[in-house]
Amino acid sequence: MATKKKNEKYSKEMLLDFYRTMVRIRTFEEHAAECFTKGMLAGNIHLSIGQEAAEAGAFAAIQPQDYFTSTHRGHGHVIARGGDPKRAMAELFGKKTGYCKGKGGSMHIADMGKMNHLGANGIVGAGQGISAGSALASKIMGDNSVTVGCFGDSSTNEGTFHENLNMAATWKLPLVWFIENNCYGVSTEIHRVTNTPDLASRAAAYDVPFAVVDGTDPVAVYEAMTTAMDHARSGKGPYVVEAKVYRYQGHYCGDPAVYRPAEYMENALANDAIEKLGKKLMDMGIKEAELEEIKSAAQAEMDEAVKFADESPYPDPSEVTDDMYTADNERCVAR
Amino acid sequence: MATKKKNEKYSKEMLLDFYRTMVRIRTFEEHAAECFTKGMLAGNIHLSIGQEAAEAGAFAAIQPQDYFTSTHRGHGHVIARGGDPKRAMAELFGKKTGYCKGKGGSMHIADMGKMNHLGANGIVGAGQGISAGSALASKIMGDNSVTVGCFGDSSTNEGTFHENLNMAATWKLPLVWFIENNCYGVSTEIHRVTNTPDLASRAAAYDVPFAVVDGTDPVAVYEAMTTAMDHARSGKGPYVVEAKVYRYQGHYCGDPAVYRPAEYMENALANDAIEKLGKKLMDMGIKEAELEEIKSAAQAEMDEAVKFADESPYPDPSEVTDDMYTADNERCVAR
Amino acid sequence: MSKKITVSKAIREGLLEEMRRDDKMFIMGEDMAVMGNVFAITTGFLDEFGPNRVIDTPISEEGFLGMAVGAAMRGMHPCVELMYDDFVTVCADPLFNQAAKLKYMSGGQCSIPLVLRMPMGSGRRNAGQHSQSLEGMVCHFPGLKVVAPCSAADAKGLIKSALRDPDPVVVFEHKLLYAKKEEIPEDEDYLVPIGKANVKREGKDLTIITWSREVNFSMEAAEKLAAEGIDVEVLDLRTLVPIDWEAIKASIAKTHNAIIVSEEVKRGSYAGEISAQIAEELFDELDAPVERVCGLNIVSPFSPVLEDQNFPHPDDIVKAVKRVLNK
Amino acid sequence: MSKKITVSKAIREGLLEEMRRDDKMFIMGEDMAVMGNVFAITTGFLDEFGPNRVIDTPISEEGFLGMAVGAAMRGMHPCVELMYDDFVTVCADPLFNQAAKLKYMSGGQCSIPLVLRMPMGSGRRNAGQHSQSLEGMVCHFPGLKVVAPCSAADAKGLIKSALRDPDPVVVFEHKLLYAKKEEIPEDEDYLVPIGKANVKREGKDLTIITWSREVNFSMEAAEKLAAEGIDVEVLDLRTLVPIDWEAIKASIAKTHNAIIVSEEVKRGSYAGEISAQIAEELFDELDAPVERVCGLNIVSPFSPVLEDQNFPHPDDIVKAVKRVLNK
Ligand SMILES: Cc1ncc(C[n+]2csc(CCOP(=O)(O)OP(=O)(O)O)c2C)c(N)n1
Ligand SMILES: Cc1ncc(C[n+]2csc(CCOP(=O)(O)OP(=O)(O)O)c2C)c(N)n1
Ligand SMILES: [Mg+2]
Ligand SMILES: [Mg+2]
Repeated sequence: MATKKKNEKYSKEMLLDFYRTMVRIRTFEEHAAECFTKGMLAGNIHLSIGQEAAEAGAFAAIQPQDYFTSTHRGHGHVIARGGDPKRAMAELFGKKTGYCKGKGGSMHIADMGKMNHLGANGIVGAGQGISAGSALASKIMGDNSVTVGCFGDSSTNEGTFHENLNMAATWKLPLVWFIENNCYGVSTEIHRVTNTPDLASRAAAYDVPFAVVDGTDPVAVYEAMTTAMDHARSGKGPYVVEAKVYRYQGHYCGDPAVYRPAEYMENALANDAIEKLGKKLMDMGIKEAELEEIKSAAQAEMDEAVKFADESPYPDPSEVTDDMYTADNERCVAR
Repeated sequence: MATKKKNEKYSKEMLLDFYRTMVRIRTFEEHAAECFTKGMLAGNIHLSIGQEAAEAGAFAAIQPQDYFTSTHRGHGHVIARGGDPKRAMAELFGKKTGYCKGKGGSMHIADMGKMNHLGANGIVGAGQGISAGSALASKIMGDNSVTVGCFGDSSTNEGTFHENLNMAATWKLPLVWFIENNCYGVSTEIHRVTNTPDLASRAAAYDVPFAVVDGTDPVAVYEAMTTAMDHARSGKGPYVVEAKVYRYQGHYCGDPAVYRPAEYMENALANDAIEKLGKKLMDMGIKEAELEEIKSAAQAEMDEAVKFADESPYPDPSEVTDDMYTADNERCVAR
Repeated sequence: MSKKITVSKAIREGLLEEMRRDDKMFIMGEDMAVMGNVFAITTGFLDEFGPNRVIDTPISEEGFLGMAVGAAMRGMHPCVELMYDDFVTVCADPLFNQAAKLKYMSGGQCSIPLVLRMPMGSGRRNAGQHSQSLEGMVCHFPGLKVVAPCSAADAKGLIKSALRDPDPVVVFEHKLLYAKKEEIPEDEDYLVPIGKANVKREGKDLTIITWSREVNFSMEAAEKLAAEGIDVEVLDLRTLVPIDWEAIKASIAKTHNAIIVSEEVKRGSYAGEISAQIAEELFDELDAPVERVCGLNIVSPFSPVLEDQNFPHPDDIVKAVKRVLNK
Repeated sequence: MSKKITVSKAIREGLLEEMRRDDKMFIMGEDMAVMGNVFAITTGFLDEFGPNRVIDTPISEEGFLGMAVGAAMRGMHPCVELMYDDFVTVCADPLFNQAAKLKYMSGGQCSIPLVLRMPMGSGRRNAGQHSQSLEGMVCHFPGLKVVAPCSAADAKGLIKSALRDPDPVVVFEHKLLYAKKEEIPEDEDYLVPIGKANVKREGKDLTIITWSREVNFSMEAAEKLAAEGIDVEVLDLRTLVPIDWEAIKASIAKTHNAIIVSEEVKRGSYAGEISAQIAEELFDELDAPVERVCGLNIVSPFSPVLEDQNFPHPDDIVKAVKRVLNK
């Protein structure tokens, strides 16, 4: 009820934008999963299905000049930031046309030029330092950008959480940390390994403000993130936002997640963000056909991305030693 | 006033014990400093002068079966725990009769047999993991011992603080962390690099109880530590105690500490714990001569320790490869 | 009597048997309890031994490895898993400055009977932060013992020896070996001693010194070479510290030629250490330069076409052998 | 034109000049600002450049080195100090998995122009956790460049080159060199190129390959040997990655004998890497085995009588040279 009223502050267009982003994320992930299952991809992939609303809401609050870091579960961030699904998919395929020329793969998509995307990362917690460092750079240079570090619940147990948030707080860095709490780190339910109901609340230890929001409601996330971004941008220092979300699949694509009680998925499906927002939009007068249209456009877009990735060439084997060093690459790699 | 009343709960004998321990710590340190200045020691030493009351009070609350870890600034803990000043001094001299046969030096005194001293450590924060692990061992074995991790203010900014306290809280380990907050990590005033007035308050992030006490009052520290030890021993999990103390010298012996404002030492001297407790004891009817007697006994004891250390032999050079491995040492060291 | 099981199953058996015989032993790591490990190494352990001895940790590697050191100092026998050896970077201090050093620095007052299992190796398309072979780095820190088995039997036998060893032992397990099914003795007390290499194949022309998955590739190469009349000896080190120098010496005294094969980044590799030792002590035995066949001096790339160039395949080994033998 | 200053002063000058010319550069580490560094490397910097560019950090090495990586990705030029190289264990991830790898893993999208200064070395009676020489470990991670100067001039010239380099450069500074006073060119733009070794002394009988403080010990050894009619060449590598292979080759082609001298733990040392490369490529040039003169395979002991056995002294070098030359 409360939520509904709140949403009336926002235009249909904005909500449709959320919806479109969420559908595009899910569709990208479904395509990636299918390619994985068919053996078209190498390695593992980690899917954002169930976390779309949080990602759509959060990234709507992020300005073009802002920066962000991502994690192993990072496809959704790329889509939400307006990245190119073709190049993202190509990276998953290990193709030369991918964001990282096939050198990084799913866990390492970065786009430092257009998206200000400082990279997904395979090391849990590594983005905490990198995002704080980017914020430090902004502070030193005096630009107007905020850096958003996106990461999962379980990464908050790495020591870097403590070290970097303490520094960011002391130095009042323009930093926002966005925690997508899907309650699991691989198989480990977060409350089995932490002592408090929420994670963002740890920010209080550094006198940093925080918010905990329903990550299946893009508007709630958008509002919290807007507050956080304003706070950080105005020179008041960091802010932590925690969005409670669901991870539909297991940890990686193909993980049966037998470690999870059945209720988890029941709750997840009962709170499916795309369905909920779809209903809301229809309540607001949007035709089902329009929503279907969004879905089929996403299908077509992601079919195209798969086709692009599939048809793209692999890197040439000779490229294997390129890009290690900016200066004197050949000698540094030679011996 | 309040403190005075509180002290009446405690016997003269107990207060005299605090006094004796405090004087012995200071006297040990003064002797060590003199040896250092004379060039009799190798390497650096870090002195506990100004922190004696906190150490005496804390260790009075620790039972014989309990364990502890220490830091680079660890001589005081050894004395407070009832260690042998001779062997401690000999270790500072790099002698074979030292606690570690001269292999560890000032920063690495350990006595796993008698003192249950799991070691001073040269890595800031390392004792946080080791103390938590010892507490885990106690929990698994079901013994009745608590482990006390002693460390300085600035070590609380290492990630291990966060990681280990979170685990200790979740697993309800019999662990007490005792922070001697002398406000400095080398030259860096702690409030320049943290955002909150106290450090123990970070414990709240893990739902761990904590106390902040005047570390120049051994009784206040004793009481807080007794509460903490009882809490931990009864299976309720960890507890953090922060004692505000002064570090009279710079970081290491010989550091002129020019980075510190003059008021720091003025406050320190105005709050000198040995003087304060001495006055209190005299108020309670103890004769000055008795206090002087304690001081001269400590002088004699530490003179003896220096003599012992000085006259002890160095390790034989052939011992250099001993003690690396428990099994197959020779082969493992050979190549 | 023997049976056929996978390498991961063999490791599981080794852990299980030791958990049953040694009540000071406990297991700790990410996803070790409820899930029973991402490679199913500890399924069922939680039920049998309970949450005090099979511990799911938060993602706090420096913290829990530090705790394992503290527990080991108290006489416990922790067996810790790091999900990938690449993550040793987030817990290097408890390993290199604590576990490795505290015995010596305390003048021998304690032992640190800690086992650290680290899945390693490339070939799984896991990219640069999940594909490294970091045994060289670990071997550089005195105080640690290091093993790197290539077979189910060795994996079980070495892990059991590691768990009974009073010193910290790091076990490198190649992820692409886990699913391999192999014969292994039924004997409950089958141990492979730490510090003993294994002549996997006798030969007279050249010695291939290797370990872990590259043993298998070397055996394949040996077959190919045999078909061409080149008879190589394959020496599986199994243990890297302490190294079985007698075995290396004996083999080179026979063959007078050697190559060293590992998946490591070549620069600064343990393969280089072995080569340097051979240069120092067996120079006069050698008919030709000792070559190393290793990874490139790069970050492990994701794309299969690139990654496949970054660790030695049997053909690379064949080529190196021929180069050294001038054939 | 030249002047005589200490090595620490030379490093200070290098940093100062670069801070003045490059406003993207900033300095970060423990006790760098208010105190001006424990070795007085940055006294006065805070006053001149302010707290945005000279940053006192909390004791949070993994955190602030991670931040330096992030800032470098944004085009800043961070110059970070780790108080002792031994502490690389508490910040290994930002160095080895991030700074070293992110350029490659992103397909070359960024440079990481980060300089990490690490005081290193034994001899100061600082015991096992404050005395290591960990250059071998760092050299093993592709993506990093590594320098280890032995003189005031090289220290200044290399640090300036490092600060201008687009790649992450790790600078190993031997703590016992800081107080050495030496001639150094006045020239503001005196640079020593990364990747170029220095023939400190020409000789024809044997090449001593070395770096950092051991260069000085090697020079002393060379004097002693000269008195006995043995004429050694001392090759100061200065840069470890990329290594100046041409210089090594040229020297060994002349002397046909070599030893490698470093303070490292011998097992897994970079000295071993160099020996292995010589074995691979210069085998036919050699008249005798290449020896390494390094530390023992132990933890650095505290007691002076023990510590002095754990790093090479001139006499150890003399002995090794004679052994190799059979004299
Ligand atoms: C330092 C490190 N430790 C462990 C891992 C293995 N690992 C990858 S993702 C993951 C779980 C992360 O959980 P969370 O942060 O909640 O993110 P989610 O997967 O739920 O999105 C683990 C343990 C890793 N990649 N890096
Ligand atoms: C990991 C690590 N970082 C830095 C140092 C260098 N260091 C030694 S003691 C110290 C200051 C510690 O301050 P605090 O914890 O407050 O203890 P105090 O010296 O005040 O007793 C520093 C920076 C170290 N030994 N280990
Ligand atoms: Mg999660
Ligand atoms: Mg302090």
